[in-house]
Amino acid sequence: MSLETLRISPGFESYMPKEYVDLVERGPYGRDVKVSEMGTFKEVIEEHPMCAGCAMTLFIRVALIGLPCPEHTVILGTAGCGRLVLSQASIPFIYGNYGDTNGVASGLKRGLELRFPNQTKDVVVMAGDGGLSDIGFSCVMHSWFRKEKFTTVMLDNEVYGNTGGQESGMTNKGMVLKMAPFGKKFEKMDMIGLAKTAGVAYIARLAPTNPTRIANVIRKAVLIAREVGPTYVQAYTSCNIEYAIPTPKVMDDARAVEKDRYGFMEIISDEAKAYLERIEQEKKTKAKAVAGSTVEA
Amino acid sequence: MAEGLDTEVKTNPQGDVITATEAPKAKEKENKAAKQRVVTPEYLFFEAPRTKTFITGSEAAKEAIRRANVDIAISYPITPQSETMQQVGYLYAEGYLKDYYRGEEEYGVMSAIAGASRAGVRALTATAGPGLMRGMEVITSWPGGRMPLLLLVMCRVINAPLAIQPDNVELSYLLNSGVIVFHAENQQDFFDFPLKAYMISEKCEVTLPVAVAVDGFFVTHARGWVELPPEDIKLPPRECYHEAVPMMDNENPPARLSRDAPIQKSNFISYQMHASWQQEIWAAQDRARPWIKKYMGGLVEVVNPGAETMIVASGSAVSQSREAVRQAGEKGDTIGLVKIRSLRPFPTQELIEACRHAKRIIVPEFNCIGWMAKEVRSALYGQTKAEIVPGPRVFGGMSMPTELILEYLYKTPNEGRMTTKPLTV
Amino acid sequence: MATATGTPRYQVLPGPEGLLPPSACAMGVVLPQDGEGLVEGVLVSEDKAFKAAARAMLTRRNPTLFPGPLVVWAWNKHTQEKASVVLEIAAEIPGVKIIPMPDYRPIYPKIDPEAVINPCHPNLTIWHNKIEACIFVGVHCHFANVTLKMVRAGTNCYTIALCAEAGHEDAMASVPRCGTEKLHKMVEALRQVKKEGLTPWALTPDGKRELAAERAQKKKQREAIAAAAPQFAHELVAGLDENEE
Amino acid sequence: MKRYNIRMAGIGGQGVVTASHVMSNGVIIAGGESTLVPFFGSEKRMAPVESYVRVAEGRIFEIGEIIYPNVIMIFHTQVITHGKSYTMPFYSGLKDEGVVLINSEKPLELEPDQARELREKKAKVFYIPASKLAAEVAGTELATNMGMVGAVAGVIGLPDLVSLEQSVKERFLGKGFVVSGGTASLDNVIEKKFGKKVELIQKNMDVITAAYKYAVEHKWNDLSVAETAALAAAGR
Repeated sequence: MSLETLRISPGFESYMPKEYVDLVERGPYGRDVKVSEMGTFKEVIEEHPMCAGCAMTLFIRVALIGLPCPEHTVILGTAGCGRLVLSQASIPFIYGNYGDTNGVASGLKRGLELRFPNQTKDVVVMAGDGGLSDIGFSCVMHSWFRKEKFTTVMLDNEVYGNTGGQESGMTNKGMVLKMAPFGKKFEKMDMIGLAKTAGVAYIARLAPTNPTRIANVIRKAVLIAREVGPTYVQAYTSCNIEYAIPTPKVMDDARAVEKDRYGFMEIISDEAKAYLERIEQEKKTKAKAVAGSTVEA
Repeated sequence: MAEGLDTEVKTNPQGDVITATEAPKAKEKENKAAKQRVVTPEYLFFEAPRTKTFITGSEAAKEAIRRANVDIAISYPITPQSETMQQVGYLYAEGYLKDYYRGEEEYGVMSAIAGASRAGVRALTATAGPGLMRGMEVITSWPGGRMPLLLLVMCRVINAPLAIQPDNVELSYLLNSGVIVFHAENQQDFFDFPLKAYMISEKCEVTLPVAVAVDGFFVTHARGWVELPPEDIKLPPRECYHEAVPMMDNENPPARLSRDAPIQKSNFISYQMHASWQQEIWAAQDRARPWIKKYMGGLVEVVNPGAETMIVASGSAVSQSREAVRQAGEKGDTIGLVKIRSLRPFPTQELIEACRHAKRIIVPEFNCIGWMAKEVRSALYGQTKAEIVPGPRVFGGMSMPTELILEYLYKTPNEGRMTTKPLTV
Repeated sequence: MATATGTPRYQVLPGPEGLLPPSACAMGVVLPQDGEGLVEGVLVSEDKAFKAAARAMLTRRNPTLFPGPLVVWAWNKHTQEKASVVLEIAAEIPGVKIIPMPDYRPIYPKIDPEAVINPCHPNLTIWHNKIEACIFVGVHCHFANVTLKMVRAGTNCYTIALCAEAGHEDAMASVPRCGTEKLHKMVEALRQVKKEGLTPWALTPDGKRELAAERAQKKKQREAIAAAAPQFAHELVAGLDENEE
Repeated sequence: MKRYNIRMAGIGGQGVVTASHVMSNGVIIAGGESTLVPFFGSEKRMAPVESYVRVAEGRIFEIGEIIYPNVIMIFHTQVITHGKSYTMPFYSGLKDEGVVLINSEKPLELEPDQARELREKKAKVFYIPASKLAAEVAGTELATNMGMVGAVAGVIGLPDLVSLEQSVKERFLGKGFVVSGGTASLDNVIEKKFGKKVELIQKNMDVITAAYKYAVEHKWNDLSVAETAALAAAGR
């Protein structure tokens, strides 16, 4: 919602619930908010029906703070737990059929580019490991090979959580879950490798152990997708219900998995790297110019 | 002869025009598409001068898209649809469309079209038989999303057994989807219906996807007379802020926006919402009726109303029936014909009117299950004393000879072999 | 198609009509043309429709305006003009409530029926505030129709839809193509009906008593919530300690 | 034919669905007919939960939610006070002279209109301190659901306490109940808490019996006094 639509009609201010007044007056729109400033601005997501202690919720909350331009962002979700949070956020959200995210995003991004040639519209897919690596696999891969310019974020809880704990393509081999009575037969799918093969411009894999890093990774992924090409962020977001992780131990588990196998990895194409540097440079010169002008004025 | 894509027109042995394999030169691109001017739908449909051409159904559809001010077209190749959509590709190359790509498969294609429609642009896709079935999960979700768009359906046998020949059984799956469905009879319809479909699809009180179906090969790959308005006029663009739902573009309220019916019943979502939402889709279909009358001359066309024997049909079964009516007329028998243009919304009232005097009604159709006969019977139940004969039928890609219709006009051929009167078939 | 000019086959009357009544459109009620209006399923002149709407808002209990996103969010100049006229309409109705429909998203964990009306569960707001007459304005047609059918099914509220587009068959009264100037006609109709000697509900003894009782009850509630707040937290903590190891 | 259509409403984590299993299976063990339909959104704690139990002497055919119940069980006052419920108002669809069993130590102050409508329906509203009984008898409010089962059995006179004990055993010793993912993981939490299963079953039965007696003593039962006496004797 560009800033024009985020104004309450004169005379109706007193009738609008506080939540909306706060959104207008103290929302993150139109300015760069940092993770360190959490608590000083009204976040786009506050109440949601996720399970207590869910790491996916933590990741999504911080990721939404990382969005460079929330007022011009549209998020696509699909079946799975993620949409329970995303559908409550104050950002336009599309929830179509299961596994259609990267198909819908392709059409949406192109349509928005046609209608708003001189206004960047960030399209961000946020879906589960099942939604992207299994049922949505064909749409994901082809959106990457076609170099569609939007960001794909995988909320990798390594299980079909919302349907009660079945094995997914991103579950580790040997893990006993529902629909895998003898343990999963094949390895965790290498979506990172497939993204590399498809020529994705920026690839990141991380666990939700460092909020600032989450926000930076999302910010880079969205910026690069504007100009260079598709970007992919894969985040380990544990399902404490289906993996029976006691709520207080969810972060310990995240750190353990990060150390053991998930790590923090970034693969960035030269073109993407150059683009990021150019943007940082432009920002600095602009900031200097502004600083310079205020000195003279 | 329509102005071909390049000067020298190549034809296959049967004399059908072979469409060019590579995109036309760039220079043609600037002048023609850019010079196109927007006119009112009424002018384009009824007032613009028309020139007669003899072109295939695929070309007729392409000519419609040339004048439909379409923003984006996405499709996956399938016979007999590819003839049309590759020519739409040339329109894109000539600058008539703003974006175009070949999708990964029909589920992805129909999803991308949903994304484009939600973004507020005018979107086109097309498919056939097995392709329609593969995209069905998405197609049946379009109406609920209130997504105006055009789906061309070049009808073809649904596997198995596989055949690329025309068959209309696939249309029965669309009847319960909530999509508005028109069934074109011939090349002229396949030019007119798509243009009018866009205008109806984007009316605020309708805001629904429209499918224009036509029989593959019989119409798409054969040539027929098509009266075309000039190439330099086109429909007004889509006005997406005057539709039943907000756009997903961050430029219209509300800020907190998700257009999709919430997931499940809870204390803040009533189950009645899902029910009311579905009722609204079928109400939106009914609201298309006055526009179908205004733009398409009505949900049906009736020949010889008042006749005692009426043929009710849609698609190219109507063409076969027109010949049967002509031949019966020569023998002094006045036979009536009801051509159904709109399968959804279904012309119940119009059918009751047209068959008021009928004593015998036959329903020729190209599919094995006889879905048109079922529709006609349920529409006329309690409204007529006429015998409604569920046939003649051919399917699996077979053609229906006029002689078969003529036989059915007077008595059902296999009745002679029946010891007792047959129940409904 | 039999138009509903004469006595309609199906009368669109206030409910509660039942568990899942049919849509008015499915029962043959058709949309009005520009210059016409719909009153209880019957096509009438626009003025008659405005008059019927005015009478309902001035005689029935707890009249309420439900401004939607296209009125409460000032997204273009046209909307701001419309928003001011909507306030003029409200000013003509004594005892009127204004409850916005800021957006269409499901409101987790619970809808506050005094603060908003939401298309996912509109009857919560109408039952809670005992609203028997309301005007929907600036709501996208799809969400207005979804809401109007549910309201007719589950409540006795007389619904009025002033629509910028084609109008709504499921409302008891509806006028299409309602731009700013037509909204002014609604203001005029309210003034006219009052001039003809009708005492608005809020100024009748019943109305006054009920509104006073409601104000008192709300005051009591606010005080109760303030007092009970800590106890509420306590009850939650003691309630479900399934994390206990 | 005597028929009871019971709508149970509570919030996630209270064991509403487990209560419906114990109740329904108890009726079958006692020789009656019963079916149950658990209904909940995605399995989330604190989210509203509803479960529908049909009890009859003869075969039960219909399925789905119960829209016009003659018995309503409210497991948590928030279902009423905070609208944490699928069905608003909480007594929506209640048949005349129906029973409303609410887990609360003292009567709730209902809205004037709601109180009037309940009176017009001649509804029998009973307040059972199930959570208090559970805390006192089993040492944890997690057994609230067992209290509600005992109370409703006391009200409608079905099933008897012996059948209920067998049903509790089958539920917790596992005679093949298919439970959803979420409920399964909740079981391990409870088991750890009670160490041996036997203690768990005994505590549950104590709560059921206490609530059952509470209902009988308050003459909430739907049967003639004679039948109640026989049942009480059978139920120890």
